[in-house]
Amino acid sequence: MATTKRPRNRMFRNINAKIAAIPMVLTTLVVFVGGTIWTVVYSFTNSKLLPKLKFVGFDQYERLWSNSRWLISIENLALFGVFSLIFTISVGFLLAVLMDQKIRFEDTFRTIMLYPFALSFVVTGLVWQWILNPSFGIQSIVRSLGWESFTFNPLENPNLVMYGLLIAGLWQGTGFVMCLLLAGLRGIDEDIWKATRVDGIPTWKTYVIVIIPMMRPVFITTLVLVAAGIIKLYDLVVAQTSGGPGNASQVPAMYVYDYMFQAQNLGQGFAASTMMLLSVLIVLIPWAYLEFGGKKHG
Amino acid sequence: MSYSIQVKDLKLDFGAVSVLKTLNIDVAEGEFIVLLGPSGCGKSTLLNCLAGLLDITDGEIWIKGKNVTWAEPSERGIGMVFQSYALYPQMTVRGNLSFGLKNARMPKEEIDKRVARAAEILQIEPLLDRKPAALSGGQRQRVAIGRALVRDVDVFLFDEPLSNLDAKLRSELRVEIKRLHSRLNNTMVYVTHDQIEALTLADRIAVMRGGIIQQLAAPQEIYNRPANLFVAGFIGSPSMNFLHGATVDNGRAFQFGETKIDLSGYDGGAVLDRPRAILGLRPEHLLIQTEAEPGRTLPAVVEIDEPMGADSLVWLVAGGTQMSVRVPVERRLAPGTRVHLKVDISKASIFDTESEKRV
Amino acid sequence: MAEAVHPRGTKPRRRLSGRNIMLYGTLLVFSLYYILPLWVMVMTSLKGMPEVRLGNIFAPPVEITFEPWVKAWAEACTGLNCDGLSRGFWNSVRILIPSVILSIIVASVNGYALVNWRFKGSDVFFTILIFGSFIPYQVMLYPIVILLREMGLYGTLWGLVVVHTIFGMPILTLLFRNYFSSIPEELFKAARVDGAGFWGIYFRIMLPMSLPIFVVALILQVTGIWNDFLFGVVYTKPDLYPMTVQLNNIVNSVQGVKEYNVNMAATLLTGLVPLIIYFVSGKLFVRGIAAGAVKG
Amino acid sequence: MKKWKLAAGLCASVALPSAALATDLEVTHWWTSGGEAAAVAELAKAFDATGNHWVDGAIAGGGGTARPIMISRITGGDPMGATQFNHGQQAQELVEAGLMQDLTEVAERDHWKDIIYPPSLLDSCTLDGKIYCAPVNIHSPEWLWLSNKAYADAGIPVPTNWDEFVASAPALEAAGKIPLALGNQPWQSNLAFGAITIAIGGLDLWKQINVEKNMDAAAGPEMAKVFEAAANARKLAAKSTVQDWNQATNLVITGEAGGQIMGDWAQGEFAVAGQVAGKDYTCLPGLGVNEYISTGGDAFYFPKLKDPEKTKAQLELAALLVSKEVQVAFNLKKGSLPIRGDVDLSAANDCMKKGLGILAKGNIVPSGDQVWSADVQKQAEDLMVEFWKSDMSAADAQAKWVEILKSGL
Repeated sequence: MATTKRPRNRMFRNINAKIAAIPMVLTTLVVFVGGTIWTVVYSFTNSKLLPKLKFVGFDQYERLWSNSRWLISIENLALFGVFSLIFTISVGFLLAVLMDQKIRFEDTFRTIMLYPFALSFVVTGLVWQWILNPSFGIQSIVRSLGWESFTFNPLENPNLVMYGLLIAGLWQGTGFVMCLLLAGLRGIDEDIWKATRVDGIPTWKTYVIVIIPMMRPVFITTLVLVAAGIIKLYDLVVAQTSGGPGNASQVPAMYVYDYMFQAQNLGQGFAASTMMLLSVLIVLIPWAYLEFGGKKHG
Repeated sequence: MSYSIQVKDLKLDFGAVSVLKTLNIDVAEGEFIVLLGPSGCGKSTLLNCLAGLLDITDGEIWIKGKNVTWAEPSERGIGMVFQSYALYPQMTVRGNLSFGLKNARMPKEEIDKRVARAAEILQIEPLLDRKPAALSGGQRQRVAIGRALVRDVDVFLFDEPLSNLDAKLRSELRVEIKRLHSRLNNTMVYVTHDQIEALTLADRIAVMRGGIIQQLAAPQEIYNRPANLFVAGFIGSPSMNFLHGATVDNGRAFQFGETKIDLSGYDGGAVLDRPRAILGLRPEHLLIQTEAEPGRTLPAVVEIDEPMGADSLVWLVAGGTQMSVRVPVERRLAPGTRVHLKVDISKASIFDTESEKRV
Repeated sequence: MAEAVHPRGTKPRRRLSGRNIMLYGTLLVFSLYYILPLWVMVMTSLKGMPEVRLGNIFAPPVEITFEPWVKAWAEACTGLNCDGLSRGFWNSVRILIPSVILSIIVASVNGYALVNWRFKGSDVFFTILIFGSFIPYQVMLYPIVILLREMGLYGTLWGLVVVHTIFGMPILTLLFRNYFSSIPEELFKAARVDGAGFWGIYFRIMLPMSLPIFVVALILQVTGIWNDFLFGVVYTKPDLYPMTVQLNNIVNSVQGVKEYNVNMAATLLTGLVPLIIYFVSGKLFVRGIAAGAVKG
Repeated sequence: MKKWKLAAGLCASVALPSAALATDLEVTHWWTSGGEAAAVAELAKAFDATGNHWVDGAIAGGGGTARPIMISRITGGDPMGATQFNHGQQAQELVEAGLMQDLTEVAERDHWKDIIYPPSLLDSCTLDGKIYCAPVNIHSPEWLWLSNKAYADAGIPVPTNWDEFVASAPALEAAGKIPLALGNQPWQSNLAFGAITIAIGGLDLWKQINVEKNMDAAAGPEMAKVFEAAANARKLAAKSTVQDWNQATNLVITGEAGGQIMGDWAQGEFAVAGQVAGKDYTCLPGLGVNEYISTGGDAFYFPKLKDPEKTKAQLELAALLVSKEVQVAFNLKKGSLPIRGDVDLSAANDCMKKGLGILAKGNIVPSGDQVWSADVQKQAEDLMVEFWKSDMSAADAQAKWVEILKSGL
């Protein structure tokens, strides 16, 4: 029972907890870290169909950044990302606030708003492709009602196609965000509401000044979920527009996939993936620093 | 002398932050120790270390003559009661009481016997088949104590067990805990930030701040002879009055502004001449009178008086320092009245301003 | 947690106040936006092709036919296989059950370990895990192929289960971690003093308290795994292809004219399982989210 | 945890494939349109007749969707029995990595060298003197398909070449038709451009650029004319918004569009729709200008398998694919040309016969798949889809195009 026993003891303390953490440790180290390093390393090679360690320096990156399709993809993703974040969260919040007004049929409304989340992006893309199709979708319906000059064909207009995707993306995702935020709203102490009412602060102001700051954790969770979805945007585009018309709705994930597998240029695909990961890191590191580095847990 | 708990050079770091700094405590068998201090002082952390819920960085913990530094909480022979009761919500009271015994694979008859005994001691027999959600706060805390009781251990650890209760229940349960202690006569370590609890329950109090034990002594000792300025200020309500001045005349007098107070009869070490010193006077050790006594009184002006039922507090200003004095409730003083405060120097404390230590 | 699911706003006073008209009006407009595609899908799937071609996509069918549903379920072809979605349905179920179970077990244990049994570097692993949720699946496709090959799991059901577990892990672990950290730590401490170990506390204390978050995890995983196409097709072989592969085949292999009615029926059939789960457990979902996402 | 293991075991045992008597061979391909599926059925029928069993692994969505799956399966160590690739450079690295079955034995026994025509097809399957794939058909993309109905509706004669087609466009538009149908998938734009290159630029230019890799010619004035022509063609296709190639073909079949530049596989769609060449539709190989066709096509590759029984079945399938009967049956349904000159295709329709004639004359060029890497092709596709769907100037497009070709040198 001397202190010399300690190191061994420490190693095997809570051994079950350590065993239980193995899947997570392996996943993070092997898959996420390992896979990322692997991808980065091979992005400096000229691997074609199969990964080969023949290094070519920054060639793949030079080519990537001079490729107009890649540049369009980045631009599109930025556009989609910004609008998607703004709209999913603001519409989601608006709906959550409305749902929080002791309304009747709350269950029905919630089900209606949430069900699209159960459907895959492939399905979402197909349905909206159809509804937005000018020859039998909204445009033709409005025209058949007599408004002959009505034009609404976002999927065929390169300048509008990203908004067409946005309509579908919002349809699929806002319900879930609404649920998250509704949950957040209901987690707020009733006394806060009483206090603001006593202070005579108008309701809208209470939301802006008191409630939203108090919901910071929910907003962060929501942000993580929504942003992770945006970066991965792929299925929806493939199903709804295939990146068209032209290259007008290309997104980075499609570029990665196409060059890795269709063009059989793994190096180029990996370079593009690396850039995507890098941009994720640039966004996430400051956040992670604030979230985990700044304050102590426990 | 056999110790129930010995803490030897215990250190605990969270990363670069040192939370507990080389603590040493010996607890005698059957002793009731209260860890007292403001929040963040490390008192709960120390208790968690004793329980084995936190791995310490250095040092040793011995319980009942065994080195348990690296033992599992359940192997240390302790029972623990938490502030939020920590009752398992999905289990009945009986389930809560017997959970630990079942984990120890105790025979069923023995479990039943122990549960019955604990329920009897705590008078919770009618509640045994209820879920915690159906209990009141006081009942919940009784069950929580019962959970420690059934373990039949020699050491009880209490982590602010009464802070979630209202004032009435708190004093009731306080008495109950005291009764329990005198009945079972086991060792108790009790964490609180409430000095009344500390003063009423403890055999000895350990006052902590910043991960360091400031003073470990019997309640009266702590009250009357606080080891330093922090302990003096922390214990007692309202707080001790502090007069900033100097000791003069080879330590025979305390100079406070124009007034000089004679220090003969001071209960402490050599006072010496100190250019900066603090005279600490508890509100109940001052007497309000109308005439001055040179070297025994200091002049003051009444600001306000607060009748508190049993007695009354008078707030005054003396030499620019606000002071409070406890007086019988019948004694009313109008604001602005000029009075003199008589000092009982045998109960006063003098602190060195630099070291903050009592002289 | 249960008390956190009641509405908080001011009580409506009069039935037909301006405020209520605004409130319900807005909700109805949004509901229209959400319900419209489902309406279109259902209506179209009940029409014959001639009517689809002529008519208004929003109009209900003049003549209801279940032919497209039958065709989507049992007759639609991909390549030589003309047995519709029925073929993939049971495969999907076979993939779904072990994947959902394993991924939820692993993620809940992760969350529990991260909250209550922190070890050196556990925050680092968690942070990496969150980064992981941002990695596009396409990027990981190739490394995972290599990984599964080395594990000898490539092309097997268990390989796919592992993949679903890996990619479900970040978000689920986040939710479980948040949920478990909202359970008072003292409860965990009490159980340790009572001599319960890692698994004892997990099964006896944590699990019984965690129904809502398990429902959320269940819904998210059922939806995600059921709707997955990429992993199902890349990491398994045809006799294990999930329903979505057939859906893709039906929708993408155009034989002459696109049979929109069959496509819509196929789409609805494929979405049926997650849809039913949503309709049934929507309320628990919100409750679970309330408990799992609110606490940071 | 024990329960889970038990459940896991149960699931795994259900997942085990049932043992079959005949050798099952899983064949993956992306032939899922009407005509294509009918053609595959012929292959399956013939293979099943040998006592083996064809397990169909069709993956819809075209080569772009299917190829990653196939490559993943092969490199992942769980290969299928046989898989379709476009012959050319697509599978080269898999062969080099030693993942593919050597077919030389079968090829020599059946004298593939003597019967496969044009020989370039077999060259594409050969690496270091060994043969690794069995070509099944020849596809030539350079066809213009015209709807007789559309022209009848517009009241003008069906054009006989590209220039006439361009000239007829205003009349078609006046009749409410789309002159040129073009799907949104990127490869379709690239294909159309390739066809226009041969038609407008001619064979010499084509060979200079694609075979001799003469970049000056690619940047030269003759090629500029091709780009101008393509820029002109994109105006004709401006109103076409369909996605898949066969939806575009369908526009021609129904007479909503005047014509479509598409490979010879399009006639499978006409056939499924019950249309007759010459009467309902007209086909112009080489866009009716230069009657040259490129000879790309599909080939089957056979990944190495451990089970010797399966290897035997693979070789049987390889031999079968090249055999006369299968060639006839398959290509008639698929609308593609056979890979051997010695088969009787009297049953072939007008268009196929035109193709056979050109083939017999030897007016052939290698396909893009054979001369350029997939990487170059993909980049060209990206450029073309952008060019066809935007107002990028012909000169800009040409400059970018040259850059892309240079990346593949």
